Amino acid sequence: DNALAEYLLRLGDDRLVLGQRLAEWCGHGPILEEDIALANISLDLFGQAALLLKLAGETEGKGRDEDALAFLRDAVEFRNVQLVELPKGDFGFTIARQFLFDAYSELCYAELARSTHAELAGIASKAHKEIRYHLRHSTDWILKLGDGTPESHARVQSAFDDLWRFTGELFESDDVDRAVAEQGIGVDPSTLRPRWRTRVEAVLAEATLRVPNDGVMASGGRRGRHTEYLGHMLAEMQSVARAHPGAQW
Amino acid sequence: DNALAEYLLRLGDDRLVLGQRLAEWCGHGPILEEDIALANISLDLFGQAALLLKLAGETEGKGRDEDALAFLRDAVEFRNVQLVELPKGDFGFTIARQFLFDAYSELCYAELARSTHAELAGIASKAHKEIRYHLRHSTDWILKLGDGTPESHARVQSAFDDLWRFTGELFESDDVDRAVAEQGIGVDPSTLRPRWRTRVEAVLAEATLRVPNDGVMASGGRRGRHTEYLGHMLAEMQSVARAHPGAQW
Amino acid sequence: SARLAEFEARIAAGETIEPKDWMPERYRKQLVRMMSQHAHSEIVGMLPEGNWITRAPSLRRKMSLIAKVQDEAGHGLYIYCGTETLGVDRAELVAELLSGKAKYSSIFNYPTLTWADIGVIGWFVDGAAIVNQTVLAKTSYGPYARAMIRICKEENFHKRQGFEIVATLAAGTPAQREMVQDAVNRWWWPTLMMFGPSDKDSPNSGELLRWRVKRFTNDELRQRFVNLTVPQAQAVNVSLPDPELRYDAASESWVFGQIDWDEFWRVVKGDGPCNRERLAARNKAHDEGAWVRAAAEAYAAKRDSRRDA
Amino acid sequence: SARLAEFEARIAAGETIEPKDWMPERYRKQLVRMMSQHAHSEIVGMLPEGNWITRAPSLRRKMSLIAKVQDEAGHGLYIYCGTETLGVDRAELVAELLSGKAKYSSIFNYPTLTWADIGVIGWFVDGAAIVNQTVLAKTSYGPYARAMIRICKEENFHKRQGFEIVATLAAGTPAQREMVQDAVNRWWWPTLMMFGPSDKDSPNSGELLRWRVKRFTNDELRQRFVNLTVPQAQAVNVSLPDPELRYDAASESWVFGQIDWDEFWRVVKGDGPCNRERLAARNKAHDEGAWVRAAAEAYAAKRDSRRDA
Repeated sequence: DNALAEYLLRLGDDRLVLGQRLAEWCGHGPILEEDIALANISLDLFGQAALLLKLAGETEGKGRDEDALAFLRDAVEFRNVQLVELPKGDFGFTIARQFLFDAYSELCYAELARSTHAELAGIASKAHKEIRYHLRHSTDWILKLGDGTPESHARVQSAFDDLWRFTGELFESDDVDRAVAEQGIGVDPSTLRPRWRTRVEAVLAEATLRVPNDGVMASGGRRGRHTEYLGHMLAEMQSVARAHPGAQW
Repeated sequence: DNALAEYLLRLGDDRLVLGQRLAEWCGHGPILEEDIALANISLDLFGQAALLLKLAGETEGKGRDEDALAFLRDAVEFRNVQLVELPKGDFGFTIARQFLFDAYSELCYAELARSTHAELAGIASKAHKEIRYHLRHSTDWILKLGDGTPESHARVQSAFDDLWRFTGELFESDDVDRAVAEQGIGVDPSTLRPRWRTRVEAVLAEATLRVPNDGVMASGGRRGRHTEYLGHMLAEMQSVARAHPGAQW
Repeated sequence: SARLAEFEARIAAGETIEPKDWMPERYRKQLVRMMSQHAHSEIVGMLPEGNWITRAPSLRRKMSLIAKVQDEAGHGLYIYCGTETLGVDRAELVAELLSGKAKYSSIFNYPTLTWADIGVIGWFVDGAAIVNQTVLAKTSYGPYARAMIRICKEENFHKRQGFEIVATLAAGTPAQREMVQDAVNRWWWPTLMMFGPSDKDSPNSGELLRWRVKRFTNDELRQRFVNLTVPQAQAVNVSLPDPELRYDAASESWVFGQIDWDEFWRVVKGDGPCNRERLAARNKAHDEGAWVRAAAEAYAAKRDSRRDA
Repeated sequence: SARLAEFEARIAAGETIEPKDWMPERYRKQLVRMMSQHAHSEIVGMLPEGNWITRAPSLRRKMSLIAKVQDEAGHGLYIYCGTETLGVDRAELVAELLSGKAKYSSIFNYPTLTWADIGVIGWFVDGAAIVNQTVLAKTSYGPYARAMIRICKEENFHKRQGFEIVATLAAGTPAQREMVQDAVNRWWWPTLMMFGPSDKDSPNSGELLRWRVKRFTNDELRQRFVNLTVPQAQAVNVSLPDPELRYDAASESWVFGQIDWDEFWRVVKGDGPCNRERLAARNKAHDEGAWVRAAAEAYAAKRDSRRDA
């Protein structure tokens, strides 16, 4: 099933790429506790990505496993939203991005846990437990940074301002999304937007932050049209695997 | 001839890696004229590297051409000094590194132009003309930055302080160097040090800069023991070539 | 006025206008606008291609690409000098670029995503630039016309190199063929937009044509580019992403589909894929270079005062 | 004194000392020194391995590596808490690390240059740590001994994973085999140095042994590690870079060559390959995190004052 394979790639790639960005913090966090927390979240995301990409490969039926999909595709073959590929920035940027994604992902998994596709439902159900912890973690930090010092407020507000135009893509839906939604397998992302918006508005308000205006939204990741950042990230990520074609690790 | 192939690799790798670091400035220089100048120097270094690596591959006789040597070796197989692989830093760091290298390389090529190895002598003779321009360019900037503003003075002094411990490696000599020197093919780098030191001292004095103290010097590049920076640089540099084994470009 | 009539007569007679000559203020302004946009485009244009210098897959290609980007810097410098003949300072123009006030070619607000983009940019983007500039080389303002002649020569070389990269990929492995086709799909339409809005939406054109600042309309130049490029695409066996593309025997032209003008205006207005990143990159380079420029000035001042002493 | 005699008697009887117990100041200081060095080593040790997280060649290996580095952060945190039972604050210890005053294991001043280093570090470095820590798990200070039991369990897991990576590479392609042999060549001698100077140059050891802060000498532990590791190397067919290595039947031990103590002291004194880079990385993380820590404090203060209001 082409639409399902494509849909699973999108789910898997979002988490793979975001996991990689979070992993860049390892050993460089602002406090030891955050080194641990970000590594933990990154680990969960890679775990979800591995399961989703494995299923995508099986569904596609061309003999590609999760590693082939992660390490042997070029940037234009990736299907993640641009939001997750942006460089990690400062801690405020990383946390703001994480919060925006977690709030979306929590809603997404809650629906997918009821998928008619048993395997996907299983993955989503387990991932939903993980994402609830992630969302609590990022929400806590948005409150601390937004309502902390003037500097932290300014930094995290500026992060939201920069990130906002990348949020539209999370809720785009096309034929692929509608096809899997109609089959009861996937969720049409556009249906998640109102609840996401409500949640984000509530947290930002509590954090004394301003919700940025909706302007022209970035788009293209789902069709392989990425920012220039993704290619550099993949060059690094795939370097060892690419240097040794066919090797086992 | 094993020693000669190894010697040529060292010469070629120094220039390849430094060329790559300079190329990172392209489009990001402090003034347009410097974008042009650094690109020009980078281009010369890549040109020299290509000729030297080609000759290294032919001498080695295992069928590796300059591209195979540049794009299909791992960090531990590179033979450059660590000096050239350090990240580009600010403009002051780049220029200070360049000056230290140019002053060495000019002396090296002047000797190699008289090599009994006709092909190497030819490469060195042409490269010597290029390097004289490079050295003039970096010397000019050392004067401007050293004797410019307090900020520029502090920045370039700090660059020399950080770089100094990487200069020892330029003048190390081992069996390889001595073997090619005895045959009249290569130059024993240790013999260049006094002249290099005189030149560097003179320029730093004129630039109102202090020559750092000789402490414990970094070492290892000639034996493939590099800093962690080289691997990241190569991951990026080799990414496309590695992703398409056997392809023509 | 009499001066205007004389000016227009000289142009009609095919003479070039030189810096010391009288010219209408609107002519001067138009030229400053065009030349500075052109210079800015060269400078910003270094970024998308520069993005692949560190990853070029062979030493030969890496050197060609560095040389190309270096040429672009040189063109920028050369044209900025040209604007100085019209009494406008480079620093002033650069400040306008950095503040986001000045425009540059929208094509550079698209990202370079694979190595094939480097080939396709050379082929398409330099190809389109040549179509524009060959005409500008006969523009009425002497310094600009002469700059265009020199620049065009180099752009021709870049275009040939780009096409050679495309041809190599198109004859390469399946992955390389896919890569180049994908790049062609992404760059085709934005390249057609490089010629600017359709004539019916381009109000300036009448006067510019009369003064020979421009010599053909946007649509005429766009058609010329399409007619040149379609056979080249056929020669290397890549397809252009336009189902409506067809040869019209009557006009001896390739008829093409509808350009997405919404996208065009979105990118012009600052909401293209990379507008923010391009400006941010230029501003970062400028800001981080401030201490270097200050040092060079301070040193020059010290040297002068020592000389005078 | 009587208290000292009582203290030493308790230790001789195999009892553990707990935070509220009286202890000689020198004992307390030694423990703070050892525990903080251990904690610092865990923290700095995140860097060389963290250097390969972004490049791990499979998702499974990437996840294991992240989990390992995360465990190290956890160990660091856990041991810092242990030092607090001795009346020393974590912030104080971290400040000493950042200023370069505090020591940490020199092994982390060597660079990780290939993926194989990740396997070899797990095998050698965690292996050596286990030899040290298995003994420390019976150290006389209770909180440290208990921390060691828990940490040792995880280190054993890390060591197995490292050895598995090594075994996979050693059974892999020629390039993989070369890679792992090169890594073994680079890490073997620095790992032997992890056990500290030879007994004849290690003046502290007498008292530390009597107080059961240490329980074996450096040379005894080093020999134990060598005896454990040589057969493992043979099992995966990698050679250790020591031409003098030979089995001595009489002592049932592997006799090894001369350690380069000049290199050891050079690295200890700050001139190892990566000392500067490691400290710089920790300082950069700390400095860039200052505003985050300030925000967390300010927020907590606000929340408390709201609660009180």
